[in-house]
Amino acid sequence: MTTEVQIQAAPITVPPATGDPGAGAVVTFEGVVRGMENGQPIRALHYEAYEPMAEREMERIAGEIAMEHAVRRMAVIHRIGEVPVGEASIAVRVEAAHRAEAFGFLTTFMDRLKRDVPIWKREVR
Amino acid sequence: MTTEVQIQAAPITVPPATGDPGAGAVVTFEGVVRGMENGQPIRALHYEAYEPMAEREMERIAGEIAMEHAVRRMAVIHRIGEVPVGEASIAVRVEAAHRAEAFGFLTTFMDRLKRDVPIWKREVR
Amino acid sequence: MNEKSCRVLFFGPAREAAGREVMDVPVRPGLTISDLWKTLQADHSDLQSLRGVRLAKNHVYAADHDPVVASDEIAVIPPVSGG
Amino acid sequence: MNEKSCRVLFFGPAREAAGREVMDVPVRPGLTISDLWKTLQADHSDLQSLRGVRLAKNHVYAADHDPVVASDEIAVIPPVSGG
Repeated sequence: MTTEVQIQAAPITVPPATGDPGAGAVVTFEGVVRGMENGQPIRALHYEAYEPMAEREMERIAGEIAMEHAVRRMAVIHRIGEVPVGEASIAVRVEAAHRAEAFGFLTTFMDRLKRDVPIWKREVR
Repeated sequence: MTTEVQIQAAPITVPPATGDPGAGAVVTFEGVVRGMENGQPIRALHYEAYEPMAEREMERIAGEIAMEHAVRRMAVIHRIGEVPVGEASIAVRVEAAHRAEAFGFLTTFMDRLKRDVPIWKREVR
Repeated sequence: MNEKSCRVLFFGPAREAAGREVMDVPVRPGLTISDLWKTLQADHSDLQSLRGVRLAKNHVYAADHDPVVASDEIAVIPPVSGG
Repeated sequence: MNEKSCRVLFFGPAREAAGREVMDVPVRPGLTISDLWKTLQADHSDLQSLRGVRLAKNHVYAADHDPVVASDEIAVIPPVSGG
């Protein structure tokens, strides 16, 4: 598996798929900042990361999940700093032979990321 | 829920997300033609659709699944005719408040599509 | 299409088995989906070897007992393989 | 950083509780993650009210009994909320 992990302040652009002839399923998840948080309107979310550890954790988690859900390639971009409503705070793209592996990988990755990757958000009103 | 269903011979371009401030999760699935099918190399897959029924079935299935997995918007494009290796035969984009709904909708939609939507493929060697 | 006929469309492997894409079939009072399928199989014996065929009427999957009347569009739908 | 110290980083709510982003803490032979956390909580009582805090050592989550030596980078990690 190829793993690409990136933390950046710039807006996220999802890169095009690689056209790998072995990848029958390409699944992309984008987490977008919503206009309401806990029932209150917000203007943005501000994200802070412990960058070197966050990158390392994302790589470690991806490697662990790949043992159960075989994928060929994964790339994740997490944005930090202020992310306005309607823009993506995270994008994850997974390429796998079959869609079950891609979906399994991606849902598990997001669950683990939200538990273990040292990134914090706060609301900007 | 807004549903957009399209069957086309042209290559698929995944449209950008709408920026809906209520959609916290945008998930896109692309099904790509692989270079091997049943252990044999292929050049392309050729897809044929019973178009009016295929469109109607996709809309019906989407409506049914939305009763269990609430999503705000879904769009599906299925390509017909010859689709070369490495290109997408289908793209489905789902926008939902939360990722669990988007993933649940999308995996169920693909299962149902493969069972009920009148589209057929054959290998081109 | 004759006004006392329904139109039958064949797709995928069913088209090869029937040797055609479309045909008009006369209807009679009381004709059902099940009756029509038996007639088609009798006229095109290659259809008998197809497994998992469903029939649709006017773009909706039909049940065996559904009536078939003139001008209905019937489709012979072998197992699908989209996606 | 003093050569007999480890560096401690505070993130998210832990930074507010500690009133700082970083501090150097002297190490002694046999010091563990658990010992260090008790010292930090004694010095900054607001840290005591944080729930679900984990400590990392050199970018990896650490166990209570893991040793802390000079020049280690320790991070105080309250519950995360990325994604």
